Amino acid sequence: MTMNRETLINTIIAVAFVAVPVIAMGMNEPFIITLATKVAIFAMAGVGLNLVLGFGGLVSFGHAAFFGIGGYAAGILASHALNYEPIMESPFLIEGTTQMIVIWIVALVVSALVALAIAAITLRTSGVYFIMITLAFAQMIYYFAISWPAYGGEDGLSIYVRNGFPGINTLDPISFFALCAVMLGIVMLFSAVLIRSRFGLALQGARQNPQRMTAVGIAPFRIRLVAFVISAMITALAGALYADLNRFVSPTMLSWHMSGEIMIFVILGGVGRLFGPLAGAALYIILEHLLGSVWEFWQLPLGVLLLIVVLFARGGLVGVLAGERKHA
Amino acid sequence: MKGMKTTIAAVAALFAAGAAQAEPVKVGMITTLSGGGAGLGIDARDGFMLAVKQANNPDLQVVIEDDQRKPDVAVQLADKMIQQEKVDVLTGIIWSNLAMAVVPSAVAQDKLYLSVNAAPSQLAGKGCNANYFSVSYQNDNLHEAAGGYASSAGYKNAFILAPNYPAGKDSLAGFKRFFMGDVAEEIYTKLGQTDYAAEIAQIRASGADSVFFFLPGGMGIAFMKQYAQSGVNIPLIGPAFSMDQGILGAVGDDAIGFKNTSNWSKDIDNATNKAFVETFQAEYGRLPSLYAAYGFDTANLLLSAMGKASISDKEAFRDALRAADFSSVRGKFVFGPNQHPIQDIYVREVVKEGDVLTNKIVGIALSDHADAYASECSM
Amino acid sequence: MFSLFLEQLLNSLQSGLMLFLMASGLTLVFGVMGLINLAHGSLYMVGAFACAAVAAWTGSFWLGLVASLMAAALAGVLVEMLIIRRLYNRDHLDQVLATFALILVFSEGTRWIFGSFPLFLSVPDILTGTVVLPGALEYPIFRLAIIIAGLVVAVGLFLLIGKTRLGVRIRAGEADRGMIAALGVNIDQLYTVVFALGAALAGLAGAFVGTTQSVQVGMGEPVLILAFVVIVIGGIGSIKGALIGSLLVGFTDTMGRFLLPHAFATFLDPSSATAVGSALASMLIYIVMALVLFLRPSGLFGTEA
Amino acid sequence: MPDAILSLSNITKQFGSLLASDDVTLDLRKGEIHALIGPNGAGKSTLIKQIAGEIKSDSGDIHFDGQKINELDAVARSRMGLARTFQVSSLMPEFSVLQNVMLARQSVSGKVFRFFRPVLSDKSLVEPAMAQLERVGLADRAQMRAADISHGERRQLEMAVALALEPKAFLLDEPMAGMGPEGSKRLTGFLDGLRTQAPILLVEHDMDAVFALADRISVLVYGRIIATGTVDEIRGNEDVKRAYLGEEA
Repeated sequence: MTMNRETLINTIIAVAFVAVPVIAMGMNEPFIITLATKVAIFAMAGVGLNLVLGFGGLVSFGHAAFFGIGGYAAGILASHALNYEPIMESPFLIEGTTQMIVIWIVALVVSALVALAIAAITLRTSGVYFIMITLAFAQMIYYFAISWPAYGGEDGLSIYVRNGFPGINTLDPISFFALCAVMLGIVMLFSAVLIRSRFGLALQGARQNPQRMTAVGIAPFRIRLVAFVISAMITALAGALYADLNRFVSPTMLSWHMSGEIMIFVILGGVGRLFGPLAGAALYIILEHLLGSVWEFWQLPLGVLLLIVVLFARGGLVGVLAGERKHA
Repeated sequence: MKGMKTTIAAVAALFAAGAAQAEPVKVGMITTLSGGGAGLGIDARDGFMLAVKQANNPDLQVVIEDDQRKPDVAVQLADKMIQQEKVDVLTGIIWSNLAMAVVPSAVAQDKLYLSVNAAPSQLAGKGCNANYFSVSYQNDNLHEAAGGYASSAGYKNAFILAPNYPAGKDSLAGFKRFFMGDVAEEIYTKLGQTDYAAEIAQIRASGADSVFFFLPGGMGIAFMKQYAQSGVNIPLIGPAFSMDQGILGAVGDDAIGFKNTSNWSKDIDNATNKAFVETFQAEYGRLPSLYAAYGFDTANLLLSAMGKASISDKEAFRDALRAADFSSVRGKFVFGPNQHPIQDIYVREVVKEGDVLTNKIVGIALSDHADAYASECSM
Repeated sequence: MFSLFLEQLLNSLQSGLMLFLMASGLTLVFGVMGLINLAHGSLYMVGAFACAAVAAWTGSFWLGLVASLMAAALAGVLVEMLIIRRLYNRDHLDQVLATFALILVFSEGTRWIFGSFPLFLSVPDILTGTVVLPGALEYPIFRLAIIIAGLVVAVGLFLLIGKTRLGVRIRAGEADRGMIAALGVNIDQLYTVVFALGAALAGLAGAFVGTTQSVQVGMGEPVLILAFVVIVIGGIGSIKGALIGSLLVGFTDTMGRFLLPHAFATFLDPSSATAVGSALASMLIYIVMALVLFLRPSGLFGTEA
Repeated sequence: MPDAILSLSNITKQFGSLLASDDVTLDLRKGEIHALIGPNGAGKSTLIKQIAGEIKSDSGDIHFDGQKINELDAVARSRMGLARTFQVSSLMPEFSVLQNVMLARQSVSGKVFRFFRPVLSDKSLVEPAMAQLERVGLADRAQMRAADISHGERRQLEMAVALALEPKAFLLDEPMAGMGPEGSKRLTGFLDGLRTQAPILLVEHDMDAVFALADRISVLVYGRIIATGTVDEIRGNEDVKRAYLGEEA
């Protein structure tokens, strides 16, 4: 029964998520579409984090690093393409690009490599130490981005025209929303498939009982390493889209606030729930939008609301609405 | 006094109403109203809105939003202003990194942008745009003036420091551009750093005869207090940002005597400025700051253009802005070819008037100063 | 050059001891209650604002200092009894979200009450000026006072934990939460007291630091991150670890800022040496932290989880 | 011993001043049940942990299946065919009973990094896992959460997981613990038939079960093996009586 109820809740969330921007387009309220796009992108970053945090039990406080890497992949490639300056001329020529697909591939590859290096070191620790060491790596990248002058430092980097995608006018808000929503759908589907696969079973097993995992001959470290890399890649993809939403990247995408925000979307929506990140991101952004236009000190009631959620709505939004979860 | 204020407002309203082209102008103000840097945005907003209120022009509508000092939020708000609110003019951004995120795309969409503060070099030189006007200054101006002042005051060997980010690097470059002496040492601090013991120790050991520093906001407060306690008495020079009205109260008496360069001060002697300082104080119960003055000038510049041209005729409206036919709190006000001001930059000294710390003009650092990038602008 | 080096060592010590005031409270609260408290920086801010407000009102820094202790402790007690108490049995994620929400409430609440402009708080007259230390080293009295105050608090804390009944209970709580209940200790009360103690230490740090820095909303966040770095390096729950971690971070940060640009200047031109050196200096404590955790995954004095 | 699958020689492990394993030498031969008994705190679990590779010995060698395994970690030893159960049930509480066993099958299949196919529709995992559940009598509990089944059933599930690994040797750490007389009896019968599949190193407190099952018994006291022999030999051993059974000679 409860599984059915969660499916129902998920359906309602999905329908509302698609319907709101379409209605907004009809009512000529393009900013609502921008907000919905933002929800889609942050939800995608959250889906990435949820993979390690919700299913793998690894609380990464450094996912802004990958969000930012994705963003900078878009920013750097586009700025080189727009200025007609190759990124590298020797030993072989690498040019910039304004094609989203190429940018995404670069974002995925670079974030995977960085995540592999970070995970190889951080996964030796656990608990709060893991939380803080992932933060430490994100902070290193953050300060590096601020101090490195080549790509704007703290000023960031503007992409004057949103990057292109074959067959779509990405400058049109609803088209860009559709692109982001489809990408989110793909990523969520992938995540749903993944957690039901052999790998997903092992990942969730490693969270519940690493001792048992070892005893049956599966090393939790390798499972977590791969999960961390996949998670980082998804978050980086979201970062590349976020750069295109804003047509701008800056080190704030790498800051610990951003890591915290992505984590809050996940917790708010429901840790380890497929639709948790989407519900959480939507709730947070709606609250921010509504409260922000009412009162100068809007973060005060926002804080109180978050407190109420965490104290009285255990399991996040989806958790409260769908009730206790049975096994995966 | 109250009668006087009402009269000014009434006259302004009458003038505005008479000359209005019946074409409403919608302004989107994106500024920082929450978090640690909110004081600056609030001042700019209050200065701007004071002028709007005094003009009482029904054709001028203002929408205000809080950017939280986050560039991504600022960009999204700009999208909202343009797509949904359909504003004609954007303004309000305090920080250079936020300006770089918003301005290029906004002016490309043929919106006017009037800067109340941030004016990064990129937008003054190659990236200049007919739709972009800086009412405040160009970022380097006050630092250049500090260099000029340090030279004319006879300093030969300066220790200079700024945070390690683009505006900090521009600042030290600006100072060196006009400073004739030697640089004893050049230090970049961490952005957001709050303890300067290590840097002050280096200043003490450097043998410099002057210290130039650019540390905006809380960083400047921390540096000033620690410097005063350190017993080092090499004279400090800096741009007005470190010693502005909103900050002085927090530094306290340690600030007295500090020389800083500014294009505005509350004792610039003209009627507009006097009225501005008085009405601002009456309205908000505090002295206006630099940012309030820029906000006030920006609104008045816009109102002057509205009186001359219709916003639907962009070219004419830009011409009207370029003419800068308004009464500035800075006295004379002229735009250069890249639409950045050419103006006098003063040397101010922090003094105590009664119980209140404030700045007093003690000289002129650079007269009719234009920025270094105008020649790169092809407009 | 030698006296400059000596001065930087003192500066390292001073910034380390200030950090210790923050970190000790954080590590106590984690060690005893297993709570990740992101709002610890807000208590630091409360201390600074209370000190500034009372000092401005009464004209006495010392009354302000007392007020900072009381205000932070009171805020700690309130927060613990109203909210934190419900979170001890939750997982870390709920604690992160709740204490993050508390940051928003504290920051905007403070701004609502005190406005958006930084407050004034200055060193008391008796501590202004400098003294000349051996080696012709001129050093600000106030920084010396902070070093002494930090040492006094550190010693006091070690005595409190090591020699008093409260200390016995705290140590028991760290070792085994079930045990203190079996000993008949009122756990609720103990937790409130420990939380208030941690809050008061943070408030005290806020008041001290507020005199040399800017008393403004958001001042607690950078310190919070540093304090977390410290307790993780030291090993969570260990007061000794917090002390060593604080000194290590203070030393690394101060000396890094001072020496790295000089080091790079030996093979780079001065301007880029400054830029590269400062960039690396700002990353240095995180590099040190990653290194420590790489070699000792539970920090220097931490016990295996 | 040519027919020994597992042999320990001169294993020593010290925790501070406590000597947990003191020069332990013992072996497990094909087809036998070798029981390891001793009073509480004698170091039985510590020894099992060293064999399983969860803690490292200070000195001595462990050979398994003709290979020296001192340097192999617990994962590698498990994959070589050493299956252990835990004194306190160590399961995946949120997984179903079936999933707990499937995880072990997944390990045996050697294919863990498969990202797409849903495990629950993977016959090559479900069928053998169900077969093991049937063997231990848990088939009707397959879809329940491991956290929701009874204590006795969890002990059975531990066995099913170990069986699913198709090991070359079992390390069973007090499998009867908390089972009750009925359950113990059933498990005794089950283990009796298991020795032909793979030999068992059995740590157990239930003397009835030990005497019923064991081909050989080793007695561990304060980390030392004081005697090894058949049931009758141990029954008659004066040292054992004195040191362990507490009877005066």
